[in-house]
Amino acid sequence: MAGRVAIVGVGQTHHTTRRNDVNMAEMVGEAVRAALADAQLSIKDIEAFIFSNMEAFEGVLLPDHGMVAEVGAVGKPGLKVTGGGTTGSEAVGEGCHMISAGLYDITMVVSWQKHDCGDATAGISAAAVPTFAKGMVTGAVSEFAKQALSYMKESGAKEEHAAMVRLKADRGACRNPYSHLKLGLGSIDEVLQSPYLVWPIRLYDFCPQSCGACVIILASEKRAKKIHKKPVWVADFVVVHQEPFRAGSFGDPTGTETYSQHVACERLYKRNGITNVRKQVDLAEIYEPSTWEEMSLYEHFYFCEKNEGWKLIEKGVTDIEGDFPVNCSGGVIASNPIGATPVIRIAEAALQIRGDAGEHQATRDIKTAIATALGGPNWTAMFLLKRSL
Amino acid sequence: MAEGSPTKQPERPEYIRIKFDLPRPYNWSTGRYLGKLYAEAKENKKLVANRCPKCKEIKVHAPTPVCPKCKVDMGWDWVELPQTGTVFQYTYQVYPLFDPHLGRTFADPHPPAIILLDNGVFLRHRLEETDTKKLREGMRVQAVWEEDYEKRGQGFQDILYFRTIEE
Amino acid sequence: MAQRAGIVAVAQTKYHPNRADVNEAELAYEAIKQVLEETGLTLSDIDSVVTCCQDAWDGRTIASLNLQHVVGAHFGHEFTVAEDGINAAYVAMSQVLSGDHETVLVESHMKESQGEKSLIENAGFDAILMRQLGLDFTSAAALQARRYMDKYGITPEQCAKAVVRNHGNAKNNPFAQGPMDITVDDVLGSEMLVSPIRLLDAKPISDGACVMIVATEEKAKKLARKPVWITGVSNCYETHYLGDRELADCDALVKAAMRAYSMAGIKDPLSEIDVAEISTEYSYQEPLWMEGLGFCGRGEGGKLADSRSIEMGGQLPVNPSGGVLPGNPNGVAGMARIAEAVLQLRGEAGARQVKGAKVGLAHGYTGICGQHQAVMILANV
Amino acid sequence: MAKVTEKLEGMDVWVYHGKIHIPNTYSAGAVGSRFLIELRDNERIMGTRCPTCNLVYVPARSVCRDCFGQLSEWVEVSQQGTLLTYAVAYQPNPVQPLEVPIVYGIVQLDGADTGFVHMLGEVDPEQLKVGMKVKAVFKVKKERQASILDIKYFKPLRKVTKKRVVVKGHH
Repeated sequence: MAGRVAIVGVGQTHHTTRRNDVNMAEMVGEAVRAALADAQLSIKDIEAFIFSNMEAFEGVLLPDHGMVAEVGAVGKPGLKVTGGGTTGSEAVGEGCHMISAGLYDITMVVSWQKHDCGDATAGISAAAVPTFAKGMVTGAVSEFAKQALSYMKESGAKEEHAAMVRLKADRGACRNPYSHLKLGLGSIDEVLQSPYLVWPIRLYDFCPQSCGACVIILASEKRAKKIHKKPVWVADFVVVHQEPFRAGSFGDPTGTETYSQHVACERLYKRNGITNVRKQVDLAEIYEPSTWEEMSLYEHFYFCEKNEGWKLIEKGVTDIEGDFPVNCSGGVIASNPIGATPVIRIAEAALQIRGDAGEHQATRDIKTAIATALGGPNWTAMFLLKRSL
Repeated sequence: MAEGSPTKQPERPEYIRIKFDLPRPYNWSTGRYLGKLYAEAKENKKLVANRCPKCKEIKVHAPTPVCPKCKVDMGWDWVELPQTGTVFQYTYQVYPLFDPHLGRTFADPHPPAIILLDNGVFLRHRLEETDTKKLREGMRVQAVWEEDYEKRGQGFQDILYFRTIEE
Repeated sequence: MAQRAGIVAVAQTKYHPNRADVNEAELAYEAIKQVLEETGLTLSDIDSVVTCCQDAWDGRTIASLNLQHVVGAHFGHEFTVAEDGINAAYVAMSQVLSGDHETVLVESHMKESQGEKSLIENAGFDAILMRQLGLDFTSAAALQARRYMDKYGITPEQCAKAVVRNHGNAKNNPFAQGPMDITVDDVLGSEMLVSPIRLLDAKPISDGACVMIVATEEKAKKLARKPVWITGVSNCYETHYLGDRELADCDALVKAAMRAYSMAGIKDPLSEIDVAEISTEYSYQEPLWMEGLGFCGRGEGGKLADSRSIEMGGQLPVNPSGGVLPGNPNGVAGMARIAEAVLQLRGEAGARQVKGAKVGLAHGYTGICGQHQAVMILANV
Repeated sequence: MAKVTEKLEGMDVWVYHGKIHIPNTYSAGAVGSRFLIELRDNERIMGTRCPTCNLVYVPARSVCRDCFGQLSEWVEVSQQGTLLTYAVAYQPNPVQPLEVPIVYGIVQLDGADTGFVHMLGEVDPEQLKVGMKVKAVFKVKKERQASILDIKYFKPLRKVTKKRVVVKGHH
């Protein structure tokens, strides 16, 4: 990246099932004010706004236009990006590009989703155009059910391992004031009680629909050091789209096709001299819509060998206390305001690097982190964040 | 979706919510490529797809002007697909979902499945068999067409479902 | 800016009231093929794609799924801007200048014919305070037109003249949708949609796509017959609730224009700009946007619309292409303005060419009464 | 039932007549709810005032457009005001099924610094003029549901048409 860019402020709302006490604009305004407080900046310092949200879920046209006053963007430049689950990553990417292109010194990424405005499953099903996909897509759940089936068959993972992923997420979520689902689960059996949505995906295996917002303030190198004593540098990022697998949506059961995750890792790791991600990166916040997906993503991002994702879970390697903590925040299966979810991953990774994650701060020291996102038919976004460049 | 634990709220002020419930009509066009699949299905009860001149891969969902993987123009090279295959993977809905294209909750009794056609092409469709106990991967199936010419003209939906066949 | 971003190639489909013969991918591909043929590039040479479409207009969640294959997004980088097409070009420029990408394909498409325009637009109004009233872009524009025309004495005749001039220019534009032989009286006699906006005061339903390739300065010099440089660009939001805005003014456009002019080093737009393509979906917007762009003083847009200086051969020809009024889809309109300005600056505008044009302006807006404005300055030297 | 798909003349292309129908419900939030409830229960039009910019926003808003300050000072404003602009729609409207012509207007109520976007009624479109005085007409109580439509429309104030006759000693 030409000019170097740092995260100097992050703000989130308390993600939850329903927010009747605020309209959509006011909810987003909460995260804006939280980020400004974190960066000790005033709204006047923000030069441009990048909005991220999947407007189909709320059924609103140009939703950024409706919140300009509540976000403080009146009379200011900006624009909105949209897309699949990786929309938030694109917004942070564009926020960085506007700075490294020399257009602005301080940009604000405003991301949100207010799922209580509509039915999220219906919103996802509307991605299948009836001219050729009528009756094919039955919501994200069944797509991830197929992925779980393949992973179970290939890797030998058991439903108990999926339950362990939820227990790990719940431990993080209960120590993260902003997370949505704080279930306080005690045992694997408790998780195995939850009913199947689409076999083998249980209710507790899957992400919720959350109302929430997340805001990140980005600054040029020149301004970053003056604004925050602990800027977190956006060392690099990559976004990779992908044609749907021939026989799956979020996994290739034929085992013959390349995953966008592999392509993203190859580009990002190679450009930044990462030969062993477990040694050269300290922590990851990954975008896992289901417990099963977290285990297979460990393998796709080369955190471990193929078919051994579930072993990392079993051994607690990726716990908050582990030597490669993943999703200390509770992750996506604990909170999922989909337009903001990729930005939350980046914000949480930045808090870990700054050591400001409070109760869910990883035990070991975090100098380098990866934040990812997943969207569309298995698209991938990956951000590499560092304490110092 | 998992609901958060309901915390007991103090006497809450009344919050107003405004509802909008109007359907948005759309006239989606199939375009020429998917239109060719529609024509063959309607006229000849055949399922066709186009093939990339470079990688020779058949693009059934849906036929397109450009091969997504080779990023080259597909030209106009059509292949008829076999009507029999094996169930590669199936799933079933445990609870009904709100269908945005119908505007109401709907659970398709016919299990959605990925069918490996005999020429190696993976087709996403539905199975006739609704008793999940009788479903297993690898079983042989065959396309069942809508016989009424007037009712055909909906592309993939001209095949009602795939019926289990004993071989 | 040390380095400059160049526009290497542009292409437009012929705008049309109902392209039911193609789906979104085929519509966009018509234009994409042209820019690939012109530059000799293939989709594999593109290293980033910025599309511009909206879920509500395409009737599909993640609307860009419709065209992943025709923009060559497989294992590539693509994302979607949900504003007017001019902003997608602005994003492409930032990608190029950041050093992350060298050759960016920028696409925008919209098939207004496939949806119910008024119902989709109504979803853009504040759900608690405005949406239930049943407002859409035309009725909101009528509120702005009345306020502006009443405050500054802009006459319906002056607005009608803008329609006649645009349709006249459009006759020389092979991409134009439906230029008509019309007079001011035809416009003033046409059916009243929402007073004071009559049928011919408003653009018709339109389908179309516009595509361009933006590249680094070095790459642009290699790829383009005559690269056109983006020398200034900015955009700006105004507040949303119509009652909070002085509708007779367009603050967002004033601010966006000032920032773009300062980037491009322009002090007096009327004399330093050789050709301007501005987005007007309703006739009153031509005088109003010209005031916002600083082509004249506040309230003098009507006089300028009357004068010869913005006609072909005048001091600053406005909309030699005929602009949006003869028919442009609202998400594509701003990018089509860039495409037309680029053709002017490359001397390839045929019968609508403004002789010796060196500096061009393209303008696009999004939303209710132009709540989001964007201005781009282009130069061929 | 109309055919779902329809073939175009002379080409192998079909058009699918479909729809997207997802009901949506939007929360008005604390400030919005209080404003709408005041309409429903008390026929009062409330605004919020920004002490820094000395601006009264009507309808009540939670954030000031100019200084980004959060507004907490509630103000009741008059039900009468000045017409800033108007528009007369001659097309029927799917969202709000009133008879055409539907007259829209923006009214600056006395005591407010911003315009109130609504509809006008009991008015001949020809007589509309920017600057004329109008006042709110509420629906009857049982028809009101805490919605912006609890105000039926704004109607012109009847000016005294005859010259006022002043009788000595009376005004």
